[in-house]
Amino acid sequence: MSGYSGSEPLGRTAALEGTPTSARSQAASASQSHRLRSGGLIDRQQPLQFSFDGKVMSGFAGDTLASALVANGVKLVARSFKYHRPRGIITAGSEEPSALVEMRSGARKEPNTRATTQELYDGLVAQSQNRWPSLRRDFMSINQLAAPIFVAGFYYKTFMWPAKFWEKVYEPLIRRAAGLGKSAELPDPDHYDKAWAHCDVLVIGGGAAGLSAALAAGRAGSRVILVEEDSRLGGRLLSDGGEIDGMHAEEWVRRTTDELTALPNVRVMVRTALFGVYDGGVYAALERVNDHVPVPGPHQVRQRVWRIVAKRSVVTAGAIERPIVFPGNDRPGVMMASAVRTYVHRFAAMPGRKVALFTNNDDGWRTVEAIQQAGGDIAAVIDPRGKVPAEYQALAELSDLRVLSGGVSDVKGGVDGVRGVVVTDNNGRTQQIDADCLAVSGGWNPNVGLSCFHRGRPVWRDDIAAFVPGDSPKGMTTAGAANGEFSLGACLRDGHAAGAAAAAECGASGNAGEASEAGDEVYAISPLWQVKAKGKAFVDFQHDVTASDVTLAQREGFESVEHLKRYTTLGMATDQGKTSNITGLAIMAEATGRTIPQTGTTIYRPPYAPVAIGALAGHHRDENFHAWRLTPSHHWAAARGAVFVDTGLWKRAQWYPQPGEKDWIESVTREVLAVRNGVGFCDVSTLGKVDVRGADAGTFLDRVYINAFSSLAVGKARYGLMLREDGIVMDDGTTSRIAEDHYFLTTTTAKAGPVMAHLEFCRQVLWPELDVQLSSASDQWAQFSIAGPNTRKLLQELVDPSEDMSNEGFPFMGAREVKLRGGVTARLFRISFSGEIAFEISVPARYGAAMAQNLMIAGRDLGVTPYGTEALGVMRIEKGHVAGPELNGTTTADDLGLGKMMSKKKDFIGRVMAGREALTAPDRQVVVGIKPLDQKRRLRSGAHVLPKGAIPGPETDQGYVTSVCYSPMLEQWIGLGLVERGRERFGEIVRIHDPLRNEDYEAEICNPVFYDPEGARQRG
Amino acid sequence: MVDYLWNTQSPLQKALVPGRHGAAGAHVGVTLNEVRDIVLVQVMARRGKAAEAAKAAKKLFGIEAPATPKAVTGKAATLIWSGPDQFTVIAPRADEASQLAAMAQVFAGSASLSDQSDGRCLIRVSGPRGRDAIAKFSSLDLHDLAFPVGAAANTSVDHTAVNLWREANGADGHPVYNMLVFTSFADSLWHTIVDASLEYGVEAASARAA
Amino acid sequence: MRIACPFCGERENGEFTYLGDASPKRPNFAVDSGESPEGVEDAFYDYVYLRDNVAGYMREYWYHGGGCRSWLIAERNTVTHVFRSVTAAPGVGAAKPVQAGE
Amino acid sequence: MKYSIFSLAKAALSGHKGWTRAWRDPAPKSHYDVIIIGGGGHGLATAYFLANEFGIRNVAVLEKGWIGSGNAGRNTTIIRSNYGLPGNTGFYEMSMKLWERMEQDLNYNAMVSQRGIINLYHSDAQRDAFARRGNTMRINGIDAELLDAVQIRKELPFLNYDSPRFPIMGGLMQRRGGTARHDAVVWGYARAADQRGVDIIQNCEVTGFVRDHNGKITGVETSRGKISAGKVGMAVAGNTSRVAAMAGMKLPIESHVLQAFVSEAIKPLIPGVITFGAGHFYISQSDKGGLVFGGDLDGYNSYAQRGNMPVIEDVCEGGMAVMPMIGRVRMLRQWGGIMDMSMDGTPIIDKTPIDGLYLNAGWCYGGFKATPASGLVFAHLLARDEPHPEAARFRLDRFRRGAMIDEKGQGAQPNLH
Repeated sequence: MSGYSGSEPLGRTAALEGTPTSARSQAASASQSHRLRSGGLIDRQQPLQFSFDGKVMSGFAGDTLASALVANGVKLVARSFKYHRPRGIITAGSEEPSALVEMRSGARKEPNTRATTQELYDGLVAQSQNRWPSLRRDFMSINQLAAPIFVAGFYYKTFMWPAKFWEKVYEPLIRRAAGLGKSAELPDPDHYDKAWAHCDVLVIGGGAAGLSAALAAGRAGSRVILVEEDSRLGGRLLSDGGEIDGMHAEEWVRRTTDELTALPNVRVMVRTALFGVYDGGVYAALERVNDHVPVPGPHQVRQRVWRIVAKRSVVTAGAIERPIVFPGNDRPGVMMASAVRTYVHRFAAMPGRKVALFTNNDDGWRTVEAIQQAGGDIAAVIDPRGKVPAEYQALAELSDLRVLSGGVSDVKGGVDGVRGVVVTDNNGRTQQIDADCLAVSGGWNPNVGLSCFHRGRPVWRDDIAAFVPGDSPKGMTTAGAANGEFSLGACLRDGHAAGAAAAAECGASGNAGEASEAGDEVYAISPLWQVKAKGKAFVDFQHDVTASDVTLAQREGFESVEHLKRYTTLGMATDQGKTSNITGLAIMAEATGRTIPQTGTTIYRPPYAPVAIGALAGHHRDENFHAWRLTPSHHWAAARGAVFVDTGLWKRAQWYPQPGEKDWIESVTREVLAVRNGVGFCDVSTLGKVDVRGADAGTFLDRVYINAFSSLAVGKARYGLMLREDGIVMDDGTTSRIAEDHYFLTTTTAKAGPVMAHLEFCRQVLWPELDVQLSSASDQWAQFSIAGPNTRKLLQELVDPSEDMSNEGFPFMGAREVKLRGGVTARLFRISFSGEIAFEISVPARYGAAMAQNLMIAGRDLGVTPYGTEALGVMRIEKGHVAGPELNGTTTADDLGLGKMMSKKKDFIGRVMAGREALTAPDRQVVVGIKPLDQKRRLRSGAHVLPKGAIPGPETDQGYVTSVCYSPMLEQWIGLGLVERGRERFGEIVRIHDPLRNEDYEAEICNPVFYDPEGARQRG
Repeated sequence: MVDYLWNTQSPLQKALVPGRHGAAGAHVGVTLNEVRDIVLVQVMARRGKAAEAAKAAKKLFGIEAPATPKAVTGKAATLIWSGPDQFTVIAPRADEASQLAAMAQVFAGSASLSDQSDGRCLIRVSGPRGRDAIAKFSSLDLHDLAFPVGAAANTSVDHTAVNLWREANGADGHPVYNMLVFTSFADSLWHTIVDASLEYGVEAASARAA
Repeated sequence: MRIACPFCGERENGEFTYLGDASPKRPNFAVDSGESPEGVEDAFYDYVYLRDNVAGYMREYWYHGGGCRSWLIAERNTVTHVFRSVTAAPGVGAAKPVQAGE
Repeated sequence: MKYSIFSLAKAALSGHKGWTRAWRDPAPKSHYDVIIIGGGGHGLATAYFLANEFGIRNVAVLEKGWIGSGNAGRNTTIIRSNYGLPGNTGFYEMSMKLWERMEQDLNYNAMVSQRGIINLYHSDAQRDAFARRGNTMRINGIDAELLDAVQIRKELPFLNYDSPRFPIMGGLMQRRGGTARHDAVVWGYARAADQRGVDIIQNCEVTGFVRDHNGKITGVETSRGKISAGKVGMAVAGNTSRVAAMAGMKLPIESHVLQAFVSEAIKPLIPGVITFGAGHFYISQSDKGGLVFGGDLDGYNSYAQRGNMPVIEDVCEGGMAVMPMIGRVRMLRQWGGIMDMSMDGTPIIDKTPIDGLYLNAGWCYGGFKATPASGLVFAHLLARDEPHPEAARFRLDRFRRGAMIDEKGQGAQPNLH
């Protein structure tokens, strides 16, 4: 197309900038057929190359992808969701419903990016999406032939026969056809992080009202944050110009920006879109740190999510111009009037040479001036109101403007855009007007979304035929166009007042100064939602929802706006209906004979604009998914080649493989045998440790444990079991008495946190009269379990010779401080999980690595062996000690065979509820031992227990295997299980049924204590 | 008979790599220090004995124990509020046994003490961009007005409890923040702090408390 | 959501753990007091399981475990999430309550 | 009008002017044999089964807003029957069987899609718990497979198998699990119930109960006047306590908010439903192309139907841990539903101590998948005055007796279930 080559005498007479000089930028300009020769907020000294669908084009720094495409005369940029109709650029902002492209490639491929918000950079690569094989020739557009069938909700009415076909045939087809862009299929290589910011006043949106609000609040002395989603401040001022305080709007923006950035108490954040409003004044915003460059630099993030805590917020997010529904309103080249002005004025790019304007309000008329100033022609102005607004009469006469009173009833053209506009005037006569661009304005919708995120309902205002904010979230006010104030003067005053008030409410006492001044242009509108004529007229451009879909939904009873939305998918596309919701409900209101406020809006939901999932995860990825915890001997164990596992947050050594061992079972078996026949040690520092102090510490523990602790002698340890208040076992562990008023309590690794919170609850809420102080000592101590017949020998090496380590001097369940050789004092507890003579020894964490080293030295001649959690697990199963799999949150003390521990003499947490009938029923599943009859057979956890020979079914399912191991002592696989009436069934042969793993075999139920049932070894 | 050596090991043994990391350039944005060899004792007033405990603190350290989230420095120790009727005493480790004994004696009857010298790791964050780095992992408002020198807070980082307080500005005139983190979490949180600081340029080091 | 801890000031709710309704009181129960086991079980059943679950202001327990480790009692509106008050549990710190129990 | 491709084509000729209301908009009658409070999936399904299975057609469903406006319209559309405890296993499998014939029963395409659901495991302990559950399923005749990482990789190659923290070791797969179009389920039951004579009355809020001198409930007060009834059934999950309070009842239930999220529509990426085992994250992809995902409860009592930031972050962290290629896909919408959290994580379907009042509640976040079975067993209870065998364990008195059905073993703390 001819377009605007540099030679043609076009371009604003009063150019804002000088003409380009460098050769490269001249070449660039030449290729940009629709670029004005001068003007615009672009840097012609910085030409940028980019490609769209493989075609290389150029633009300038300051362009968006959309403005660059406009400048290059590109009209067709996308295909619609359902009918694959050709679509162009409709808006110039984040409300864009149509111009979605696939950005970048490979692992950085990014679907559904709005060309209207993507800043241009050198080397930008974009593709159109949802078309095959090409954008111009899209095979899927045959869908349009089936359009008569593809009405709203059609799929609910068909695809039902034959039933099997849904998954096999229909759905795969539908799925393939649906969706828009393609997501990357490789891990996102970019980094993200999140940060916190705090302020008194958060100003959301940096247009006239926002700048005015931020300035007032800033001058008053409050802490202000101003966020703007665009790459620069100014909002509509960058597109519509105007005069403020006697200066050009762009100059005012420049000065205001300078003053704001100079204020130490004001923080200005551009490229930062506010997307959520949460409780307690927490706001969420996305900063696009590096989306305007090809790849983030070293140590740089791509995007950053901000959580902004603000005492007050002022929403100055402006308004969104709304389309009018008429046949062909989706043709490439049909554009919102405000967008046309933005491309012409801000980007010096002409959407068309002959522009027709269709408006039902005065504001749309600004477009006439904008186009004429840029040297374009106004083909005609179509205004259903039938008369030229007073402000524009002079202009209309001067340029003897063709003004038609009526509406657009069709748009002629093809994939390359608009060629003509058919107008039906108010007397029903139709005529066609030659035009290559149609600018449309149906009026403005204040941006009420943010103010409705707490489910507040907006309020209808007849004078502007639009909704304005109703009851906003606590601490939020709205000003300017977002508040329905459409004149520049009013925006400045309203913003200033809101900013000053918010600052004052935060206690700022400074002088907010005076509001800047500008004219109060008239905004008159007579609502026009739809021009009824033959042909597809679109309400939701992205989801292809037409006016007739809305009326069909009404006929079928989907009259509630929420039903309308869900039945037609109106407003559910990636723009969340920013340009379609209000229009859709207006058409529904007319169809049902209700008013628009009666019809109401759907619920506004965050995020205001879509947010990358990677940004919301931030730094918490891969190894940083969650924090991790290391034991004091971690690095020592790592150096010995231990195999670690993440359990909860802890990294724990599972076993220490040795050269030549073929699998973990071999390593673990070696470790177990080393302990049973000699001595070994294991880092058990992960156990929760709590110092319980105070005069009433004993009484306190009597109430939290089912057994007594006030009776425990100083220097002794005791195994304790605690219940939840509902009578189910919560946790277990040994607790020892260090002094009259000091107990040292241990918990399982998994429950350390919850138990501490529970103990504090008991102390602070249930029994505040008790003198008890609690402190977590979990990280203070490196704790090792030393076990095996040679334990005493090893310890005699390590402890000071003055310590009596004999069976009498340090009896079973003894607990006291001992001096170690080399001058360190340790806490020593004679308790056994393994069933061998065993001690747990604690030293301050700083000595953890040294302790592991010294245990190796002390036990060198005894063949001391470090062992991991697997060997620990094997030995506890051999001894029938319960652990996590048995303490599963549904078992009682009696289920675990510990019922006898329950004191009859006192109240304790869980005592009463534990007595309920179903928790004391004789047929409960209780802990037993399980041995496969075939000694070669590997027993597996999760296998179920049935009576011998029983047919599997709910009524024969009597329990399951909870924990298993290969027992080196019994030389076969053994396990613990929870089995109905188990304790009465020792010796019974049962069926082990494991259909998941195709295993079925017989086993014997036995005493859970497989090894040394008399417990002679641990006492010896 | 061999004699046993009891070398101590820092929880940052592997994590802390001394020197410069992250963004190159003339200026270091964030300075990170591990402060080693401290004595750390949690002091919890006994039931109904808050006043006595405060008196005892005054006697031993010559200052009022903090009753609100603050850090106060007295004779040979800094007292950091760590909860209602409790505070943490932190001092450079000299003669540890007698340091602990002195406290045990003074607070006998009025407070329970819990030695946490090995339970916590002290990390100091300073430099011109220190506050910006902290803003990435802490939800606290560290603005001068909200968190002046001497302010303290018990808070969470990466879902784990941290005591954070601000001491006098550094020689460079920038704020200095101290973070007490649980020993077992130190390796993890150190990485978090470094990651948050890389874009500003980091200088990492380790030193004895003084 | 932000919670104003009476000791630490306003903090992110991530620092707190929620327990629930603070209205039910744990029955004081003395062994061998002659109370019918049935009656005692009924009382505990009510305490452990039954909730008013009000839509509106509710007294509830929050634990500032990621902060000063105090158990707090908040009045919060379950419809708007607005807090009316946050106070300390009776046995916070070294406080000596006038009467025993909750 | 019967729905089919033919009726659709026929209607197309007349520009679809011929379609009539999918369900009538009747004024409330003065009396019904049964009144169901709550026009969600469960209430409408109950009405459908009352009319279809038990021949009780003088039934009204009272909905305070628009039907499906509660959790039926704000869930993540997952259907499955992979439960492990007696009581749940049989009930949810009965529901799955009803899903499998729903469209033919209702003559409505609810897009029931059995693309499979897999629960990933990342530790031996988790594998053992899944093995126990999977075997329970198999013993009850339900399909279940325990897959190792190699097998899963063949089907879901894009997952992050080698995560440095919680690598994927395997998963429990139920191939008959999947999703259904939640709104369509509501509309399908509404249309089918309406065709069988049930009155569906929208914008009709129950404000109180009418009782006779014996205290028996004989009707309800509503925003559209008093309506008498032989029996009144509550199916108002999320608001159960509020309605029960009108009858002076206190229940073992708390209301909690559960958030859900959907991404922008993208081309097919994920075949079925995937749940991450080392964090709070599960995900599927809708036929429209949006990734539908969710996580844990916000954790405090709430009636607000909206959530807060920490859970959004937690969920997305889980997403990036298990499938880091969705990093650049954008979250489009977030919303919250009010879960009727019972004290053991399991529903309550029973007569109440009050004569004439019947309870269907405590669905926690399992309500959607239960919709058809819940309707059938509640209809059974209302029609026969005795529990359906498959719901015999969902009694109200189980808490007092100590017969909780606690799949997660968390006890009487709803926010942990």
